[in-house]
Amino acid sequence: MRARVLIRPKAGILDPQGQAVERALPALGFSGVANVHVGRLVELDVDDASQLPGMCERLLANPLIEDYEIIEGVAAHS
Amino acid sequence: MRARVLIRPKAGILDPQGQAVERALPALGFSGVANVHVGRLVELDVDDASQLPGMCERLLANPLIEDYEIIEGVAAHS
Amino acid sequence: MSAAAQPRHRELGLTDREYELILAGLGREPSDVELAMLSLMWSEHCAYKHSKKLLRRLPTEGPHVLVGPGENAGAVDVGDGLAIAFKVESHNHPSAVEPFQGAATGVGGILRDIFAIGARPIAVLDSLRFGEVADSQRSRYLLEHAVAGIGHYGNSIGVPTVGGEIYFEPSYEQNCLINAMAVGMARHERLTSAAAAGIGNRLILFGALTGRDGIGGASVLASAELGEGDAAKRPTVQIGDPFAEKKLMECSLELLERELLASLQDLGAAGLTSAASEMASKGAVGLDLDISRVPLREADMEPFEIMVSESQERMLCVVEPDRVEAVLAVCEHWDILATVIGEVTAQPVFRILRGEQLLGELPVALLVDDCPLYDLEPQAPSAPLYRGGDQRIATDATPAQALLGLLASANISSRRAVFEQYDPVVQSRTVRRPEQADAAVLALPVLDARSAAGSQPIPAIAISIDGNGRRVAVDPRAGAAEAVYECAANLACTGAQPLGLTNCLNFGNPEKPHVAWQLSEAIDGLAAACRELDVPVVGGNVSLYNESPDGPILPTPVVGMVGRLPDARHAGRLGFAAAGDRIALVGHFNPRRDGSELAKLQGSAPAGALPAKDVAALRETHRLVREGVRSGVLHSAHDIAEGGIAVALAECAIAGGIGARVRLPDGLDLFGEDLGTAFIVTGSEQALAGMTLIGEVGGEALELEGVLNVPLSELAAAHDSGLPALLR
Amino acid sequence: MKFGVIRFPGTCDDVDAQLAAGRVGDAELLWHRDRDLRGVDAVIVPGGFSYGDYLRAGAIARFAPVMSQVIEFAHAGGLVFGICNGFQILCEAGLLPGALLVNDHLKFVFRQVNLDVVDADTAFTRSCPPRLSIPVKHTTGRYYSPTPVQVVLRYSAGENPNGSQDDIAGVINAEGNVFGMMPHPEHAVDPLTGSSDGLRMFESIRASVEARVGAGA
Ligand SMILES: Nc1ncnc2c1ncn2[C@@H]1O[C@H](COP(=O)(O)OP(=O)(O)O)[C@@H](O)[C@H]1O
Ligand SMILES: [Mg+2]
Repeated sequence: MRARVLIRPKAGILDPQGQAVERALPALGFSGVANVHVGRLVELDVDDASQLPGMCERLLANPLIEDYEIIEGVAAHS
Repeated sequence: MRARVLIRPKAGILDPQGQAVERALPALGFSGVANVHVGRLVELDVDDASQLPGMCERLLANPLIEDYEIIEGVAAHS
Repeated sequence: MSAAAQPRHRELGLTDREYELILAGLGREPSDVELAMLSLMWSEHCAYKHSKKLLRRLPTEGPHVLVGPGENAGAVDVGDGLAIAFKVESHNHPSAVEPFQGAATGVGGILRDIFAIGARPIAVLDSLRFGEVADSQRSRYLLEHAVAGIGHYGNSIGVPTVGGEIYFEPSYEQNCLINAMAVGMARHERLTSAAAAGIGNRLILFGALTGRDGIGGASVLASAELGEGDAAKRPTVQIGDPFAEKKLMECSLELLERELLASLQDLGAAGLTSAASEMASKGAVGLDLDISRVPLREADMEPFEIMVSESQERMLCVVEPDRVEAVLAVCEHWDILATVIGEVTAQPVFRILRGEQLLGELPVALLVDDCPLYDLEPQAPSAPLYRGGDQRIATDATPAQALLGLLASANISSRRAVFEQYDPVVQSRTVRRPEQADAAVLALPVLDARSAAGSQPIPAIAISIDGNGRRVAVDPRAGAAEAVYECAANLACTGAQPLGLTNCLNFGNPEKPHVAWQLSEAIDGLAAACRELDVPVVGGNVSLYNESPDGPILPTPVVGMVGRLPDARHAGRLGFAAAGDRIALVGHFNPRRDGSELAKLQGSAPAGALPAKDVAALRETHRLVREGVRSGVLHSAHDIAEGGIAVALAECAIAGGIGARVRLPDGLDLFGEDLGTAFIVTGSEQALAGMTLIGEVGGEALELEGVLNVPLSELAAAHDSGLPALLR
Repeated sequence: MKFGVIRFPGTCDDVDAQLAAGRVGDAELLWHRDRDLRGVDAVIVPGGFSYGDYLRAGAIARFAPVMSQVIEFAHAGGLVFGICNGFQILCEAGLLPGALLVNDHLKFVFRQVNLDVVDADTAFTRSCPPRLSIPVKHTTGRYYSPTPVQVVLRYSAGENPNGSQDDIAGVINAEGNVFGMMPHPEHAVDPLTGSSDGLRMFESIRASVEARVGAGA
């Protein structure tokens, strides 16, 4: 099964990347953008989806500073 | 509206981050994982969602090396 | 124990007696904000309550000292109107929790101390301690992430990381040490004090927004009210943003260059509370601070959170009212948020306001000076602190096997895998980078076409950082002194004369008598060695309570030393220079196996004391090497440190890419150690007249006559692959 | 001649580039908000971490006001030299083909490397010997291009520090006036700090500018 993990900075944690993007966008003529956060995307094939939370806790995310969200069964991107 | 942009390395381009994750997982006792890719996640509030493709093309992704996927109207994460 | 089970002041780390002193000093109960502020200012970290009395034993004066302990960093005179500011600081506990961000913000914090006193940071060094990497996945993880964090911050901000040291010992398994040293340069007149001055002057906060970062102990003030769903209100890990600090640094230096500031201070531990109260204390003034003006990252922060937040990349300055506009304009140029948040007042009272509302009103002295200082109760332990480790080299190994084993061992192998992750050359002054010499060497004047063409000397500084906890554990007094000798020896190898040192005292819980004894002995050892070598202490840091359920860490004083050499063109190198050069052993060398690396790797517990030093001989040896390097008659110089003379010779050969043939004096222990006392030097036969000649440079192997003969390639392979193999 | 060295917030090697260029000509810093290049004869986009390298190295810097001037200058045939972060920015800006990806080993690397000058017939390498010793220092230096490019510098055999395609260390545009490289020639201009091979590149630029002036271009 193809799964997708979204990893984002925990609420309240400084997100300098998100800030940098938010400040850059208006200069490019894009307005009305707020609350930008930059995180990581991990996509993978897993045989046993029940392993995903463990993988996130132990490797994919840093639970101290990041939240993660698991999306199971996404369409494969070649 | 809250939107989400998923950015992933284009197929065929070496993705050492994905490989590193793929190599690390078995050592942690997770098996049956393949085809791991690591990309970026950008989440933002936009007033005008029609601006999203432009933002992706011009700033958020580099179309030479990355594919992107826009997901509009996701639930807000505080 | 739940938050409600004991009085709040205890939850905040204050003893009952301390709390009584606070009540007496205040004449009333403190408010929440006041209690949070007091508990932090009276913490070990800010008040040095268990170390301050001992630190008074360190010599702090000398002809070159411009700024001694007490300011954000110390500074020494290097001539030509230039000052070098430097300091080492620990970030051990945050790094044990989150090594990447902990180490990164450690670098960010020490850099702010340097530019807070008006100096442009020109170098970073790091001193790291982890558990035994060969056995510990966790130690590998911590090492990898801490190194990445240091590199991330230093590389991104454009300050070269020019040196450092790493040791692995089991006692650091749960409590790693991450110490970072920063060095800066300024013209004398640019050195700036943190003392607030000028009644009516404005207090400006500039830099990053204030969030809930690292609120730590004080968060118990909120925890009583925090429900399950309030995760967002919990304190968070400090995240470093080197990009923000790069702008902050340039902005601060420009503000000083334009003479717009009356004083400048960085925000570190205890955030606004400590920065502002120390500015007030130093200036013998008061402050009014309006927290409603502090720009926040999260809207719903409590007043106490604002006052103790440890959000990174922020500075405070005091500015005359008619210069405020100019200051804000400079900040705007650098894209730095700056806000007037308060004012200097005559009464030495720190008032916390929210708009018109008075939230707290504390005498500055109560915050800064009145925390009681404790006498320790040192008691020598009955059992040795260090009891030996696992055997990794056979006790019947041949000399060649022992040498190769040492070269590949965790503590001696090449640090290339680490230092290749650091940029050592940015700013264009690095004359000696890692593995080229025993100390980093940085040219002081700008190097340009004129300096390259001219024959004018190019003054330079050399920097070294050192401290071997295992040897301090064997003998705290002698071991701490050895750290000073070894730093000075490293400087001598580049031709530099020590000007001053900084130190970081990493110890366990000082309330335990045997830890108190280690601390007291180590400080005495440092103090004695400083006096012997005429090197004053200009600053430092103390990190206590480095403990885990397995007990305290090895006592680990880390010494960072800065010296001057007259001409960068004659900076020394450690590698053998040319075939045919003669090799000499200089120094009153008294090597012993006890406490040595080989003893450790052979699993034997050290017995007795470290070798006694002949200090007069040591001074004379250092002088001889320094002068020889400066004049150019010595072609290479390397001090004999961990692993003894065999390892030192191998290191000279590997670094020079050329072998040697050596005949050692009879009875000399190949692997015994006596740090800081002796050197391997090379030069022509006349240049080495009067020294003990032991061999000649040349060939493709290191041959110790009658003892071993190992091809250079094999030595280099062991040395280079040691750490990567352990990290795999 | 006069070099202009662009300084973005987060640029680190700006003063180094200015000092290096200053050994062969005049050199001044240009601020990212500047809207004119002050008559410089060649532009250097130096190394560092412009805008923190957040999002993607060079992605934000390419939109700085001064970059529209640089792009115009390049289109008019002016010499533009991108070093490390500058190379990343020029790729992002479309002035050079390809892109820089994170190193294959995922870490920052500092190393003194040897480079083969595979094209000495460019405005940036005409004074170079066939081999140069110059340091690299980057996390995002793996060059990639889906289409053929004009290669000027390659890492010498066995020395590729980042996994770049075909050992590519530096490329030039089809017109021959925009050049980018990952290694740092500005950190190899004085034997005292390790090597002076990089100075040849600055000398090449001066020679090229002088030749153009001489030719009345
Ligand atoms: N071990 C030490 N030796 C000498 N001076 C020390 C030592 N530890 C701390 N100091 C001095 O005490 C002062 C306070 O230190 P610290 O609280 O770490 O400063 P900051 O808050 O600026 O980081 C500094 O001037 C520092 O140099
Ligand atoms: Mg400070």
